[in-house]
Amino acid sequence: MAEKASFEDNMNKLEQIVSELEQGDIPLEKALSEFQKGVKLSGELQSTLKNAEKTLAKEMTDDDSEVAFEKEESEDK
Amino acid sequence: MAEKASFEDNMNKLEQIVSELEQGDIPLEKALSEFQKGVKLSGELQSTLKNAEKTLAKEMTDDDSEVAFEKEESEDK
Amino acid sequence: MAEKASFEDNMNKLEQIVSELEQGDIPLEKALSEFQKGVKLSGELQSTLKNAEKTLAKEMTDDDSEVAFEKEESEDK
Amino acid sequence: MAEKASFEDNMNKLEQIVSELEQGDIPLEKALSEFQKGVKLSGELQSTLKNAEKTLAKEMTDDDSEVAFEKEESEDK
Amino acid sequence: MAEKASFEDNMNKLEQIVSELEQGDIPLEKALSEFQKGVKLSGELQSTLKNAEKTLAKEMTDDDSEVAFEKEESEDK
Amino acid sequence: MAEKASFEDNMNKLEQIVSELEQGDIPLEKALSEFQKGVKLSGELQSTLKNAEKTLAKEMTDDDSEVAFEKEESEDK
Amino acid sequence: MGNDYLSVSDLTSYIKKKFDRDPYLDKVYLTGEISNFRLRPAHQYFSLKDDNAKISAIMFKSAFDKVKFRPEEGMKVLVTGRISVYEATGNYQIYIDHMEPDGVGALYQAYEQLKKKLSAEGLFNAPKKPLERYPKRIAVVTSPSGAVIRDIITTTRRRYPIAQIVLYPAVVQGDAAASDIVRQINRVNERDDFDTLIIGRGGGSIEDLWPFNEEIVARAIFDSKIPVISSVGHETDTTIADLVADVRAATPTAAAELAVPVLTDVMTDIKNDQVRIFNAFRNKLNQLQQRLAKVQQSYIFKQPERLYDSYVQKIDMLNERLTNSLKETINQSDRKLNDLVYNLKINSPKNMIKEQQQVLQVQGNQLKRNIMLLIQNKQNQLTQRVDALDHLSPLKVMSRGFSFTTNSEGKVVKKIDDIQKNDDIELKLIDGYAKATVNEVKKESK
Repeated sequence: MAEKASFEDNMNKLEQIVSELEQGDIPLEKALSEFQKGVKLSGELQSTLKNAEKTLAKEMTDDDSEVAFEKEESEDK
Repeated sequence: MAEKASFEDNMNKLEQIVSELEQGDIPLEKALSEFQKGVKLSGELQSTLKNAEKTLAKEMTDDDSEVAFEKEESEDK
Repeated sequence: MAEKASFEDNMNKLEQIVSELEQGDIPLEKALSEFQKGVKLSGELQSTLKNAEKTLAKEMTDDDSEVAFEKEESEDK
Repeated sequence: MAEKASFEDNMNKLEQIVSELEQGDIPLEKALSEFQKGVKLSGELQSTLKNAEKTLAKEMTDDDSEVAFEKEESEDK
Repeated sequence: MAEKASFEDNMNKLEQIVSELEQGDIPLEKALSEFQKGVKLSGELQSTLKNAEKTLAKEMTDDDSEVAFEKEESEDK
Repeated sequence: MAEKASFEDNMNKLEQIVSELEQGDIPLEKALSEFQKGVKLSGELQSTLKNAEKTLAKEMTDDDSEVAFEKEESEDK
Repeated sequence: MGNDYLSVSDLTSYIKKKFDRDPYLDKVYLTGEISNFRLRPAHQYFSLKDDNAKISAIMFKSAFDKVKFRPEEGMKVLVTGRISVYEATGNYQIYIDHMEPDGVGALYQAYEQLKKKLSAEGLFNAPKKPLERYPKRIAVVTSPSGAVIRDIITTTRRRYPIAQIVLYPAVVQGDAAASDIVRQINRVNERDDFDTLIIGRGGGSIEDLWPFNEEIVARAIFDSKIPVISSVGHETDTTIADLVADVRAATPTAAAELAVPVLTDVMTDIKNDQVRIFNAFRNKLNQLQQRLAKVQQSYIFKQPERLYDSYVQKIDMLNERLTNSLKETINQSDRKLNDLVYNLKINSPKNMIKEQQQVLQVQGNQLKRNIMLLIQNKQNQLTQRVDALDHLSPLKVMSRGFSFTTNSEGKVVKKIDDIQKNDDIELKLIDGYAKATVNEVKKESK
């Protein structure tokens, strides 16, 4: 279900966590778990971005040789 | 069914995608998928143009030897 | 039935197609199909002309016997 | 029945055909058939004239040898 | 008798043919037949004159018999 | 059950002990035990913090090598 | 006396008018003897007289030219004319318009009368029969012995020897002549093998020529089916026969010349006609040949490809335009597509990803910093408390040499009463403890 959360949603959640941590008056354990959540989120976001980058990179490469591009594209479907 | 969409329809779709991307305030995933759609569309458009060019080139070559030309043409149909 | 269309009819059709294409604001697929129609028409026109040429050439060859005839006559004089 | 058309009629027809063809604004098929008619007419006219000339030549030869002429004449009677 | 009477007629006919032919505005076929008629007529006329015998003057007696007159006449001289 | 007590609870408890000790009118023995409790508490707190720091350190290290991070992440799932 | 005197002129003029108005004096038939005649170049002035009287006569040139004899002094003549007065001399005189010798006067009168009659009947003006141009047989009614037949035969032989001359001998003088001539004319007309009839007689007096002035002869000539040439007398003589005949010849030779053509001329004519026919027909053929040649010279026949040349060019042009326009359409689309693709690439989410990566980086760093700060904070709090605890540590008191004692139960021994002899106690010092046994217990009072 985490997949359904959009990149922007997760980004917002991360921001919230950061600002919560910034306020500083939260219990340590909570802070820790929030932090971990944040790390996880940022990891996920990072990975989303990486995938996007990879996809883009791939598109870009494929773009030069269209046949290959089209093949892959049709495989994607 | 994508074949039925005319070149100009696809061109317009591509244009729309590009202008959406240019506005820039769309979510990343949407941007990605739109971009991919755009790439796919541009691929199709390019291939359509390539085919048109091939047709043109063929007709022009055939134009010199008319008998051959007429035969081919009737085969095309 | 295409045979029944007169040379001039086909010529006019071809001209119409060309001027349509030259106006330039027609969809690519339409342009392509019009172009092919045009190429087919011009092929037919050219073949009609070829036949006309052959017919004329034949008449002329037949006609040569007359020239020869005239030569004889002028020798008589 | 074409035999019945007089030399002058055919000449007029031929002249008309030629001037029509020279004006040049007649459809190709018509031009072709007119041309063929013209060639045929001109051949017929030429041959008619040839025959007339032969007749003339023969009479003149006969005229030179009056004895022969008279013989023929008396045979005619 | 018709033959005899027709010399002048034939002369007239011949003259008529000549003037018709010289006027020049008769159809070729007519001209040809006139020409042939004229040649034949002139031949006949010439031959008629050639074949006619020189005659001696005669005297018609009261009992309707023609007797030579020339002798008498030459005796008179 | 001491584990369940949050870092902040313990922090509060420690504070209480300190303030009790500051009042000074408690028997030495009590003071000693309170003090010892306090020492124990502070030990625990310190250790909690150490652990938290370790955890952090670990997260921090992992963060530098993203592949590893991602693996972990995907393993987390 | 009031008498009016006339002038001579007035009187003479009066008398002249009287003469001129008199119907009897307008045309007078007069016979007399010529007197005082002398031939003058133009008008003739002489007198006419008989035994008892004399009259002046004048004959103007126009009238005198018609006189067929030469007037002589003393010659009896018959004249017609009008009587008028010559005012200058006051003489009356006869203006003669016709004069002929007297003696034939009766015949002449008969001639005039017949002429008038036949003229009135229209015999002279009736349409003349055309002569046969190429006669085969010519009948000649004349005297077998005269020069007439001889001249005709000679001339005909010379000109047209193939014509048969047949003489119908006739008496041409005397009382029997007229009826004989008529008989022969009729005989000729009974046959139908004659083309021309010549009636002739040599010259002579009016009496000699008279048969040809007779009515029966005139009518026979007029009735003849065969055209008649008449040659009677000399050129100056005009007989009724001459007037009725279809043609009048001055002489027999002339008659023959009228009757027949010249054979060689005819031959030449025919020959000429023949040449003309050939020429005319040749011209005709040449004309037509030229006309035909002109048409055949048309570029239509010389270069028939010109009939469709323009089409060939047009089709080539259209083909070129066709391909060019498609090329243009493709190029336009291509350009537009390239622009779009370019813009697509420019606007690819790559930048967005980069941005987001930066944002993420910042957030990640913030996250780390924040958690570290938080922990630091907690650490600080803890350290503070630990320090405070330290300050309050009872161990500090002990470090000055104090110690406390606990019993075996671990309870702090505060009062002496809390222990007894031989209790095991423990002495807590700052840096350790010592186990001891109570040797003595002594309570002190305060």
